[in-house]
Amino acid sequence: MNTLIAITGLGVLCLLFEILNFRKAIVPITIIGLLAILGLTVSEFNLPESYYNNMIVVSKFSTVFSSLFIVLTILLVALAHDFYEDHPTKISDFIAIKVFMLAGAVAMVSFGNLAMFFLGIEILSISLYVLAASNRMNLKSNEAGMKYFLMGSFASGIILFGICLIYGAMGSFDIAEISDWSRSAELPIWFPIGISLVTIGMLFKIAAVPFHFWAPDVYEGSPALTTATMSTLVKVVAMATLYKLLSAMNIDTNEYISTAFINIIVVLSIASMTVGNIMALKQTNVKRMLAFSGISHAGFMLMALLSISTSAGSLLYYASAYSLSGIAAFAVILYVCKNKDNENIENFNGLGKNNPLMAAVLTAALLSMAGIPIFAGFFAKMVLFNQTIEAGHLVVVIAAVINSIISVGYYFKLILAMYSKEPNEAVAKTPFVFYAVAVVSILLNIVLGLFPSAVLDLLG
Amino acid sequence: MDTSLVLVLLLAPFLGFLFNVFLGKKAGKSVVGIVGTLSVVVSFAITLYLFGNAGKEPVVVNLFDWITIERFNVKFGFLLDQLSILWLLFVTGIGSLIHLYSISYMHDDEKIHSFFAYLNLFIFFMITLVMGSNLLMMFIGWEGVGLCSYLLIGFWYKNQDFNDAAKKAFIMNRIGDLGFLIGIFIVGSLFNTLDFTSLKTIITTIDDINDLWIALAALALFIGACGKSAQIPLYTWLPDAMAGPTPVSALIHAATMVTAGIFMLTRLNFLFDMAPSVQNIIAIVGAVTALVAATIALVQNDIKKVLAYSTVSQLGLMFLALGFGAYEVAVFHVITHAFFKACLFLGSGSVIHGLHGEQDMRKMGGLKKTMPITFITMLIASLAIAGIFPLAGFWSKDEILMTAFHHNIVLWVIGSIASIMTAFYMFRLIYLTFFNSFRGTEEQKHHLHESPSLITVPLIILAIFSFFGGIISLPGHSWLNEYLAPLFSKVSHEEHTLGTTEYALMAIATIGAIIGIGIAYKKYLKDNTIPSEDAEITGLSKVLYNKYYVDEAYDAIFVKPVNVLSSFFRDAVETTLSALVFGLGKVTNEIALQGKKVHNGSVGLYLFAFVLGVCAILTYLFL
Amino acid sequence: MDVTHILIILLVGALATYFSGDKWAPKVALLFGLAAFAGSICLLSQYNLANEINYVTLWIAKPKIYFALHADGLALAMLLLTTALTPIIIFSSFGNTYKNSKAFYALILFMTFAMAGTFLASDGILYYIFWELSLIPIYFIALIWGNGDAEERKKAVVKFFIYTLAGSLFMLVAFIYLYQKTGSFLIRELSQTDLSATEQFWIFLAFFLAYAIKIPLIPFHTWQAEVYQKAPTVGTMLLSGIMLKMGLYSVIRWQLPIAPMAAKEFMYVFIGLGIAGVIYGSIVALRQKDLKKLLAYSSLAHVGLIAAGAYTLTLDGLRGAVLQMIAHGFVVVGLFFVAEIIFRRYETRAIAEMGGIRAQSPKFTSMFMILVLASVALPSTFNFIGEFTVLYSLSQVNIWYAILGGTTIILGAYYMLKMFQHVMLGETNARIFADVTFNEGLTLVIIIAVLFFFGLYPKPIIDLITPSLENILTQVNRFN
Amino acid sequence: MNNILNQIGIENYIFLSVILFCIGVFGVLYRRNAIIVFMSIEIMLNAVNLLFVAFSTYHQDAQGQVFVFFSMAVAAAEVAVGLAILVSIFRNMDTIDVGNLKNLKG
Amino acid sequence: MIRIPDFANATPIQIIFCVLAVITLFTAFMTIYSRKPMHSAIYLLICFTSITGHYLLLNSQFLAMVNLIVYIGAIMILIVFTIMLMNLNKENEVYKPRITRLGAIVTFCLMCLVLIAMFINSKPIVGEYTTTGEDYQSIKVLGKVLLNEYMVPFEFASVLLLVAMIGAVLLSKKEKTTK
Repeated sequence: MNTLIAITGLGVLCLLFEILNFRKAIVPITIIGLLAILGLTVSEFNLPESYYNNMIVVSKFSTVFSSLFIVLTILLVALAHDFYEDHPTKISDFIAIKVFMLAGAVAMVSFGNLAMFFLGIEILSISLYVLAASNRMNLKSNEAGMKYFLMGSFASGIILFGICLIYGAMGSFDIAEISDWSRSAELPIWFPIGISLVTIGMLFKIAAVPFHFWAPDVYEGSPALTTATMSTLVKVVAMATLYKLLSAMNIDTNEYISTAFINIIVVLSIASMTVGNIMALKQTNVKRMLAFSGISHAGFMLMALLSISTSAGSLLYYASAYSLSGIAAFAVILYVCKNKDNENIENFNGLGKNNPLMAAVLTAALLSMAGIPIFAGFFAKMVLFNQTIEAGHLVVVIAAVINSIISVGYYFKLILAMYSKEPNEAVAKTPFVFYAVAVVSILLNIVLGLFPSAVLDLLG
Repeated sequence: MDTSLVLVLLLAPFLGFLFNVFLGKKAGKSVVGIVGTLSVVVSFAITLYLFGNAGKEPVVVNLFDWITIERFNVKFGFLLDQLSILWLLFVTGIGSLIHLYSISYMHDDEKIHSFFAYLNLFIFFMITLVMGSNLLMMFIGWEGVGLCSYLLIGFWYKNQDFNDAAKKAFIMNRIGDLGFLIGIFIVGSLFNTLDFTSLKTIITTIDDINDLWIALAALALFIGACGKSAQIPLYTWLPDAMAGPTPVSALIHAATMVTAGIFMLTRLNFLFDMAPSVQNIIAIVGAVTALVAATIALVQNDIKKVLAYSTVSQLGLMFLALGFGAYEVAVFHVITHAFFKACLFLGSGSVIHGLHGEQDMRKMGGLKKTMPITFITMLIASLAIAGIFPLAGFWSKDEILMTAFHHNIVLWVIGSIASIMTAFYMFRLIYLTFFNSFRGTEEQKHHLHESPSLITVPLIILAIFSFFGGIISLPGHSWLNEYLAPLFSKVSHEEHTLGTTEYALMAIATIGAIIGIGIAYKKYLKDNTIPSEDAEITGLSKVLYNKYYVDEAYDAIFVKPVNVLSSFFRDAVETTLSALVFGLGKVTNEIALQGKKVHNGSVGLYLFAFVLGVCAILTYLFL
Repeated sequence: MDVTHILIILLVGALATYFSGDKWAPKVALLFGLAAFAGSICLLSQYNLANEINYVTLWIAKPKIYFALHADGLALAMLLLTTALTPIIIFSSFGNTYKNSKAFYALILFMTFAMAGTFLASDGILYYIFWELSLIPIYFIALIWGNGDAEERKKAVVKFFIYTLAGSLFMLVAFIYLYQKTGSFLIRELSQTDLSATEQFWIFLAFFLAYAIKIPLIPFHTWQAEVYQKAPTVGTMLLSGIMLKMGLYSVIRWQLPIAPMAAKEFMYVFIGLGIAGVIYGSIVALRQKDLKKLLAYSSLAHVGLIAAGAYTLTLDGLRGAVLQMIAHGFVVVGLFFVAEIIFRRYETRAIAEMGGIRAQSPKFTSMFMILVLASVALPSTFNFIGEFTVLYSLSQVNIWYAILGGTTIILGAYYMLKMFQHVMLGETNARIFADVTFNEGLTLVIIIAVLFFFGLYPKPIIDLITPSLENILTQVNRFN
Repeated sequence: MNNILNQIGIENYIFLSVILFCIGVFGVLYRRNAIIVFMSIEIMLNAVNLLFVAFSTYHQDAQGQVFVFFSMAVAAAEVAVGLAILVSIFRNMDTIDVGNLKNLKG
Repeated sequence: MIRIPDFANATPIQIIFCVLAVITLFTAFMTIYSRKPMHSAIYLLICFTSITGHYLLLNSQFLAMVNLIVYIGAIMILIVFTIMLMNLNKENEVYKPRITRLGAIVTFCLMCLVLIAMFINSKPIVGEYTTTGEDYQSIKVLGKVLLNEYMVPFEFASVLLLVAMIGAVLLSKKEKTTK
């Protein structure tokens, strides 16, 4: 709860700074503030409590995921300063929106009431619509914003419908009550339908097949930093929320749909992985490629839902590994494509010579995503595989394995470009923050890889 | 004492090898020759000492465990018994002579140090082969001499034909070696040891013998022997091996290495005695080889080729004897053959040396005046090989034929024909080379001279041995048989009492030889026929001249198909396999390309997919 | 001397090399390579006292993954092979200059680190991690410092990477499945499990895919020749000298003890594949135009034989396989180095452009000849010991295997001698061929010395590996 | 107080909102004019709101109606942002035809 | 089971419901079907009003008023302004290709079918609807619920609106390029 209040306060503070003309200080102060909030959040780790009539429930799950979101936001905000240096008057708005978005994200993982959940997801979505379209003179950005908005509000409608049906069945929005009642046998069919619709809405947010179509277009069109946000923070938030929702609704014990539901997850998981990976193979735009890669990772993360009662830790781990490597990758992409009008792979030619450190970071990030040890991505996959096999879904794991193989194909396309092509231009100066963010996030990733227990065991 | 003696015996040539390899170039040509020769002479001396002081009991020297197999160990050890000492005697003895000969023969070659290095290495490996205490030790030497043979055949490596010949020799040998190895495997698994002495004990005492496997082992080992001793079907390398310097032909391809097969069979006589069926095969192969090689030798014009085929033929005779279990007879012929064949080769070397490399007999003639010593020694050797009484060859060959006569008349006939042919082609060689007038160029004629004494001395020594060599095993009173007796598990065949049959056989053999010589005399001396040019050869002689087209047949049956297969694998299979793997990638890429069309940027389509997805999920879940 | 120290030395070495700058990198790398070798020797002496060296500490609690290193004789032998070859390989590259050499040598040491880890690891996941880790450096070595057309090279290298990764991922699945069954990744436990025949079959197959690609066995070998050709020689040496052995070692260490029933039931198939590799590899090698490709195919033939030996499930087969692994490691490094020496002088790997070198460089010729002979397993070289033992074990299973596998000594001689003839012999080449330099000569002499020493006296290695192999065999036979 | 649902039945409300919702969906699919698409989405949201109120009556519970407030707030926010995006697209492209948004694809 | 309305004995409330429902659906459909955006807007207006009627029918007067104010007063005005500002009231919309439209109709039918069938398929709600008799939807009660129990979401909604506001400003604000 304190986290949420503090974050909102920080967002308002950002807006105030603009008025007070503290423009230069916004990014540092926000980062410091977020660090403080991170401390606050972590301190709540062992103090599960619910606030305000169960509106906000602070649990281990919520604090841990909130911390992850805060870390990601810190990194994203750090990147913002240089990214928006051409938009000095708007930087406060951007930062504020990001901070509010974080508030929405935190609300989404710590909601105790579907109202909070809905508002959280809407704050997140609306912020993203704005951020996607924020480069308003750019047609692509406009188009991305529009597409995202149209499809996003459509999905919101579906989520809302789902919530409505759940309410119809339960007469309450309180998660704890719903959770209790969901175990009883005499439930109107509205309840499972409602869950399904909410799930579908969330699947849209995490860009699972067949609700993934928006992702590549929006990722490609949005400003790169927004893409970074979407592909890391937002995806992870949506996934965590979906996990929390489904586990709260006792989806695994619902006698009406559990088996069928699991089947659906299996199919969607496999489909997402496959479509994502195969489509990524022939992309020339790096952001678009990462969008498809993100779709496939969504498929991987869906595997966590197959053993929902035990997989919180592994989901957290996967999410951290994926998002950290994503941020590292995007830091490099931002650096490389800073003054270019597109993000095509050719821009990465010869990076290995021009800037070996950045190239190494990007390589490590991609290797982590591909699931090569010793990076965290490997353990993430391994733990998920372990749990999924334990749950008896060997098919999914085999599909996942085949997909991991395919994925190497496009991750290595980028690596190949960096190391085996001649650079087409002279070395550009790298802003310090890009280095810092890239290195910090990849180091975090590697540390996670070396000490997976540190994160895996947080959620039992 | 024994151990160190054995080691000195073994390592002396090896030290010579090392010296020649590392210091040879600096040391100068004469030093190289002397060191090379001395190292072998040292071995010879030790062998003589051992020969003189050897008791009845074999000496075994085990150095250390070499290869460990689950059920037995193979020791790195040496065995000195009558057989190995006997073999060592003529290996190091003839080896010394040929080294001596080479000093002069190879004097003009700039790589004389490597030549001596290889020769020394060869002796080293030959000693290993002979002294090895088990099959694998023998195999070291076995492959080692093959290697040296390869190196020496291809000594003039700038000529790729020579290199081809060397390669061919090595590979043909290796085919045999595979057989040898298989034999070793079977023996090992049957008896859990590869050690000769233990094998002998086990085999002679064992009761329930698995006949089939013993026969297979014997057969496999015999294939090994075929490779090394140039028997059908693996004999084609030996004539080609004449590409090497002549001393090499004398040492390796006539006197020593090619007899390794006979050595091995004799060494394992107890095993072969258990496999009569294989013995039959050996006898038949030997006889056929003797005949086929002799027929080919009839029409060859290259002086060394004639000798080479003669060697194959003689080896065939030895195998004929082995096939009948008459090991000591075969050994006897090995020894006499070593003398006269070495003498013949060295003589031919002397001729070639005199003619500056000319080997075609059609371009020789009338050399007996300019090269009298060469002529006389070669004549003696030829008489010996032709089996004229009382030269060494007469006794040994006669014994073989006598054994054959007692076992199988057909094979005796074949053997006899082969030996008549031997007489013919040897004297064809003598007449064409030494009689009549010189047919070479004026240039050559001008330079004709007798070879220096370093060449003639070994010739003379060998001629003497060719003459008197027979005394070691005279019918009725055979020193050799007695000497070798401890080796053989059973008295394989009783001493031939010299009855009428025996005398009649001797007479037939001698008459046959004289007939052969007579025909040659008629044709080449009296009629002064000169073999026609290659292109003009027709009919049967053409087939013979082209060695029954066996090389061509092998080429067509084995070499070409393998090469074609290789090209096929390389160009078709490899690319297909590769394409298959890449194909998976291509297919995925193609799917991706099609998928790109689906993601066509239309919000409408995206929403369609969305809604259809919703419908599908809800339908599946609730309907 | 703790078993971890070797890994630490190598890892620190990699870092130190990277930070020592381009000029000093080769020397620093060599130093650390030698240090690791010395460390392995220390370990060996320790092993002789204690008979077992273990290092176990819990790494990840759930799922239970240990940082478990275990050095028995077999692992030690492979470790020694790795740490002995690495300095040789590094030293052999002193004649070349690589751009950005600090990264190059750092990657070599890192790869050695990963490979050493693979040989030592006794926890499935740890093993898998090292296994995968070793792929990355070789990928970059081949990609960045490789030769030939960049596009072709990229294709080959990526194919290699994806292909090998593809195989090993199934191995990971198999490990996880095993973990579900046994609750442990430790080989100690895994090799005691009682799986049903079907389970064993699938697990065996999953492992097999990984190993068959890595080793490689036909028909999974298509990456090999191209990568060998395209990689820089150092990379090729690492690949063929050590990395292939990872696959073979893993067969013995992991695959057979975990799924012995399947191994027994389908023994014939796998031996058959190995022997098919022998014949196929030899025949393909015959008509290769590129020296490195030819050596690659010869390698295919040799490892086929080794694999066949390992799959016989007899002590002799396993022992022969291990001996041959070590022998082949040395000889193949030597042969690739020979190719490199020629390349340094003639700038070509096409056999057709060579020939007539012998007259110009007698020392080089002799050493090359010896390597060729070792490669064709001439008795008294180390390779003979291995090949003989393997063939013997094959003959115990079925004499036909020995005969078919034995064709290697014929075909091997054929293609090697043919190659030697066309590369070295013939009319003296018009281009000047300088004889080997001291460094080159020293490298080759060391290799040759090793080959001869163990060829005549293999007892130390045999004694070292036999107890471990017997141990593995008891595990393999636990179902009988 | 009489529960009005006794006369109408919750099912009918459900069907009404479902059909209304589907009409909204149909509109989104059918039209290319962005404004109309917005309106369709509004119809969808309203359909849900209606259902919320119906359920609220069904449960005799105020929470459903409270939720409608939030839903309205969300709708308002969405429309605001959506129209802002629409305006900027119109400025750049001079059209609000959703079908023309095809720069991003593949 | 769907209850077929008994038109003969229909209570006034039922009639009102039916009429309202028909109006709602028709105007909603016309909103989509009209070619001119302005017509659509007007139809939408009527649709919303009819929904307000539903609210009244369900006796939630406060919500009815809010609906009227927010949707008709705010959202619709916004939309109409946009249409007029941008002069979009033209019939120049290119229809989607016939196949798409057909697809849309099919999808529409399919979705209706699926959803309705789903609800029909389920267990019917049996028995009387409970009536607690308590007041649950007067302004007083709603205000209490909203500001006591739902205080946090209420405040959080302000964040939402704030974000929307910033966003709208951000998207339309002219940029000062000078730093």
